[in-house]
Amino acid sequence: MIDQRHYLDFERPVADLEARIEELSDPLATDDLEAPAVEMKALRQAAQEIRARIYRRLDPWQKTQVARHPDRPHFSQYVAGLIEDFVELRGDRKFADDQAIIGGLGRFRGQGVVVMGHEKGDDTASRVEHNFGMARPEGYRKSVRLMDLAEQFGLPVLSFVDTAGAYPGLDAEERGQSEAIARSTERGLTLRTPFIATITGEGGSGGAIALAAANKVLILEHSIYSVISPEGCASILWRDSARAKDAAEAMKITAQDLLKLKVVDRIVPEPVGGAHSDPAATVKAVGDAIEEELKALTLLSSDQLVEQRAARFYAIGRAGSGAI
Amino acid sequence: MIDQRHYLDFERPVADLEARIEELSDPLATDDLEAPAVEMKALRQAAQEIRARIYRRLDPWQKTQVARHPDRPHFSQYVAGLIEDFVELRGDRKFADDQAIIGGLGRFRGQGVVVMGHEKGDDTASRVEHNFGMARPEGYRKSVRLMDLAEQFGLPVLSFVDTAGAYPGLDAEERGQSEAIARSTERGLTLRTPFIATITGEGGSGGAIALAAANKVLILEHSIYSVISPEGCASILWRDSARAKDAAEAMKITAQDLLKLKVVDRIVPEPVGGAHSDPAATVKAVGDAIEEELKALTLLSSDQLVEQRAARFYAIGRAGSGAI
Amino acid sequence: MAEQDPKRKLSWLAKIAPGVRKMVSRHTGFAGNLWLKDPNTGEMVYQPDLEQALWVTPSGSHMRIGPAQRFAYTFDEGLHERLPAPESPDDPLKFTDDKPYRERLTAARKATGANDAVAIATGRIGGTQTVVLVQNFAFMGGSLGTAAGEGFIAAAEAAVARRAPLVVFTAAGGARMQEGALSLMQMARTTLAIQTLKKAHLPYIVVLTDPTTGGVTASYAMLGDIHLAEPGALIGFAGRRVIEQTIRQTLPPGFQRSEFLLEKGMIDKVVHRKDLPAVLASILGVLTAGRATAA
Amino acid sequence: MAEQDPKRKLSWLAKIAPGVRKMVSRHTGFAGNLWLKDPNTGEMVYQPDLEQALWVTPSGSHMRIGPAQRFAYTFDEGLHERLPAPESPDDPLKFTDDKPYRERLTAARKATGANDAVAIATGRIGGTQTVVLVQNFAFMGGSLGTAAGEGFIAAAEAAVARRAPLVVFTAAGGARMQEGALSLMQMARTTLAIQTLKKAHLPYIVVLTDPTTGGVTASYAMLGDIHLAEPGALIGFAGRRVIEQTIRQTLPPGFQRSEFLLEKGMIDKVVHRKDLPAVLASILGVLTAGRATAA
Ligand SMILES: [Zn+2]
Ligand SMILES: [Zn+2]
Repeated sequence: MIDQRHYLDFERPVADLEARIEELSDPLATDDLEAPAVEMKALRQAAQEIRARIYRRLDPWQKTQVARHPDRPHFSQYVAGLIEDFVELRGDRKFADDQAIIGGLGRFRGQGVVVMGHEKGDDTASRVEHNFGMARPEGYRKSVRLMDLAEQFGLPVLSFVDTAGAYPGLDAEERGQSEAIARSTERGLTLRTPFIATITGEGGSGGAIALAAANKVLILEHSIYSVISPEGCASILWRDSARAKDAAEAMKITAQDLLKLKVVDRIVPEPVGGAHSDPAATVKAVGDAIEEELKALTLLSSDQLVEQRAARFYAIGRAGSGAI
Repeated sequence: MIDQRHYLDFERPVADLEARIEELSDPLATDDLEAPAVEMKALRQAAQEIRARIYRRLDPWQKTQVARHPDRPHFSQYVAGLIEDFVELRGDRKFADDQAIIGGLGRFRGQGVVVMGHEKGDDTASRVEHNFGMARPEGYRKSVRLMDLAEQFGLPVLSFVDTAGAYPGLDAEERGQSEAIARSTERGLTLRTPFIATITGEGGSGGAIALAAANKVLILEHSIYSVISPEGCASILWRDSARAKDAAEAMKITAQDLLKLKVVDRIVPEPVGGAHSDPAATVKAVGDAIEEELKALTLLSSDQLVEQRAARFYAIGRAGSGAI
Repeated sequence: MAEQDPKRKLSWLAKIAPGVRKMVSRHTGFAGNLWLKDPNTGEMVYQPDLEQALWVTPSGSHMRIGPAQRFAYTFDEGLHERLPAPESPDDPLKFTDDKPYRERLTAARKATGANDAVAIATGRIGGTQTVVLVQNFAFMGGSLGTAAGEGFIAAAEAAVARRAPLVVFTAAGGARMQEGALSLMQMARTTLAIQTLKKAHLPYIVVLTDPTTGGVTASYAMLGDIHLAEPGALIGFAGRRVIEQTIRQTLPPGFQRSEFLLEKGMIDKVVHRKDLPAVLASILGVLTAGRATAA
Repeated sequence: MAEQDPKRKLSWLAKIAPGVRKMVSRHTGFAGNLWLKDPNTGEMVYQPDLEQALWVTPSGSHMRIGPAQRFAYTFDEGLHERLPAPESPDDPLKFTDDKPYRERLTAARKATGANDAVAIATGRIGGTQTVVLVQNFAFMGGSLGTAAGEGFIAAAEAAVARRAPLVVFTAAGGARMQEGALSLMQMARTTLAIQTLKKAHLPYIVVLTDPTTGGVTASYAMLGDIHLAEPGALIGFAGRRVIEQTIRQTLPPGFQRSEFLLEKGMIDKVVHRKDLPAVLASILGVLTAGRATAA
């Protein structure tokens, strides 16, 4: 992973340093075996410090880039790391199986669960297969089916949100993209079992909330959640998508802003350098946070779960709710 | 209607007589105004008697032809004759609106109801529009939606069954014809409001039962209800679809046989000469029968309705249920 | 299929006429140009004629109308009582693009005389006591912010309190970007409000009008027990340009219009504006006469 | 995506081996030809090898198997107890085509040693006490008559009584024409039986095997909480010939096969016969561990 890593623009200082480290670690490039060892240690430490400094003060647009980083752990990695006995369940029972949203049954730390989430894919072939995580109506109808199943068998639902948005295609419109999103949101809100959503990358618009109408909404430190992409917002408000940075700032899309607005309930810290710099640690941290939240929700009755969820969403942005 | 009527093969004696009557009623063909009047009366009486005699002893294959008669009243005529304030409701909210099944809201003799049924169409254009009453998955998903609506608002469901069967097309298979039929049958069986189905023409296979999993199943005197068409059965069992007459007899598809088997609960008599000879009287007779049955069902609670429906179907063909 | 008794139609016209007449007389005081362009044909139409025709042009184009007209056209004899929308925080994000959001709000309020994009009223439709919510496209494109979300919730609460159906006339470009994720949250919040109607077995009817797109379509606009639409209304999730960029194809004519959605199974009936009160009356009459009780 | 722990898979193979071995030894007493044709490739396969391979040919063709093999392969260590199907009237219509139905029934009973097309057993799958129903294609094409319908109802009742899941292996050409409308009624009767499982929150899992068509597909085969299918199974409502006559086109390759239905969203997973017990075990383990209670 690290050796093939994609550097983001603002990671340039780290990239330069790490290039130098690589140069020095090439045994053909030097005959002095002592000096580099000392230098390397210092360089590595410097790189780590610079990275930490950069990541401590990412601006919203930089966070957007981190949230979209191709090496950021995807749904499949969360399943591999957190779910035992996973059995993928496919299809909407109406038209197709949409691999932009994957879901199934399994055990999360011993507890039977339904899991589902957007999958962006990891290489060209799988990105195409998963349509870059942009679901069609069939994806949202599958999520409704999975939530029905969860309710029927009393299983908690864990969702992982990572999408630029629902697929804006002709065919998706024809088959009722709006209706499918609306029904998926509705199903989440009416679910009589615990439901925890984690925004692991991009939480893009209706396509995201359709899997995030949950009792608890967690978010990774550098993830974003937004009503429209910064580029989309900029192109509407400034008629210039290049002003995405301004839009990202104005719209308050970062985990930190969203926690203040009570749109999310909990931030899961990322490793220094972002989730992509240590996927395994990220997956574990997400798992630990989910486990804690799930434990608390398991104490509630089905009625209480539905009430808690309603109260949670009603409180957002409400005058006197103390959120703003 | 009568003047453009289609005669069935076995109506030949009536056709001949009525042709003669028409000849005599042409003022240019005769100059004697007294004799024909007398003759006409006798001829008309004779025609009516022969028709009555023929219709009293229709064999199953003849009944099949009557059940399929193009002038037989269709769903739209039952709606026009029985439902006030009808508002058609369209669409499955997933893919399309299927006009092979029509449905909506209205008032039946003062009572708010959901009505739905197969529509075969009356002329070439409308037959194509309604796909000859052969529904695709969208039709059965619309019926599920209509039954959901009926339950949500406590409205009885009246269905009118008249189909050769579900549409056996490539696209229908692709979009889950089987699943759609199964769900529609299931929705009928679980409905918490009164549900009365009337087989008004052909009750063809799964495509029919999907709208007939009702508390009471009525059938018109010369209608049929069958697991497969006589032609289909003959081509499988005898490898000769021309033996449809034998298949029609062997399969016990007539209203009279089905009442004995308890597959249907009540036969609605047709006018002499069949429903197509007097559509208005037929529609009224069906309405009267439905009204009576509905009155009785309205006394049952929702639980009782579900239980009565289950008991009804469980009893069919069961050893010791007294049906056979 | 005979869906409307012609006598009924006549009596309905007679009924709503007073309301319409009131609207007409109120508007003819208007000082501006009395001739308007038909958006379909470019033909000039005399405004008093247009008002008499409920703002439907001779070519059948259903022009956008605001809450005042909608209430007048919808309720029996136009009679209704306005219900207040609750207070909600203005500009929660302190949002600014070229102009501060707060200034845009102030301008929209001045132009429309309303606090935000939704208006609520109650009255009778075909005799059935009903709560009606109207989205006003003239107020910042009808967009769904916290105020509109709170309005929707209030309308649902009013309906439940009165054991009355809720009819919503949608019209919106989508979410209100200036409220960021708070705008997105209205998709969930309005959906919750709808559940209170369902639980009480009260009808929730959506009438989609031009245009209804984005997050509004992907939430309460598609969750009705019954969906009606005015002819030719633009209804969809994604915008035309975004779709064309995605699929690199131009879109077929009629795409995302009411008639298209009818064919695609998303809408029950496309209804001419003049027939809406009668159709609503029939639907509400039947749905409220059933024996359903709260679960 | 790692779906199966390889260690688990191994332990499963070890587990079912005894059952398989029993089957093999029972069948090798068979006096006929020990070489069979692979229906895919035409290649000759040695029957004892085929039995060892659970009747899956080297080319991957999943050959039709009867209840005895299915029970042996599915239950932990092949251990199970057969449950009786209730009595039902033979030949209710006194049906005759070239041969009386009663004679056909007698012949099928002689050939299969069973009373009709369904067999029921109970045992453990991955430790979960489960009721399993198997349709036997060898008995009059697995067709759904009153006896099979009563068998399905009995299996559902047995599952409810034991608070156990029901797993159904479907295989049928469709309805049993010789029972006319009584056969059609089984679509509703089996659907009713499924409702008793739903009400008790007991899993109902369908495993579609070759072939599953007609009224069986259009009822209980498509009402599972989860649908699995063996590879390459023919699954559909209408028959190939009927469809081709209707649309006047030849059907695309793979049409109505398991993999096609997976793509079309009707099936959750296509599972090789050897993996079925492990997949069922995972599913049943999770579904029976939830906190659901009877409604
Ligand atoms: Zn991935
Ligand atoms: Zn007709």
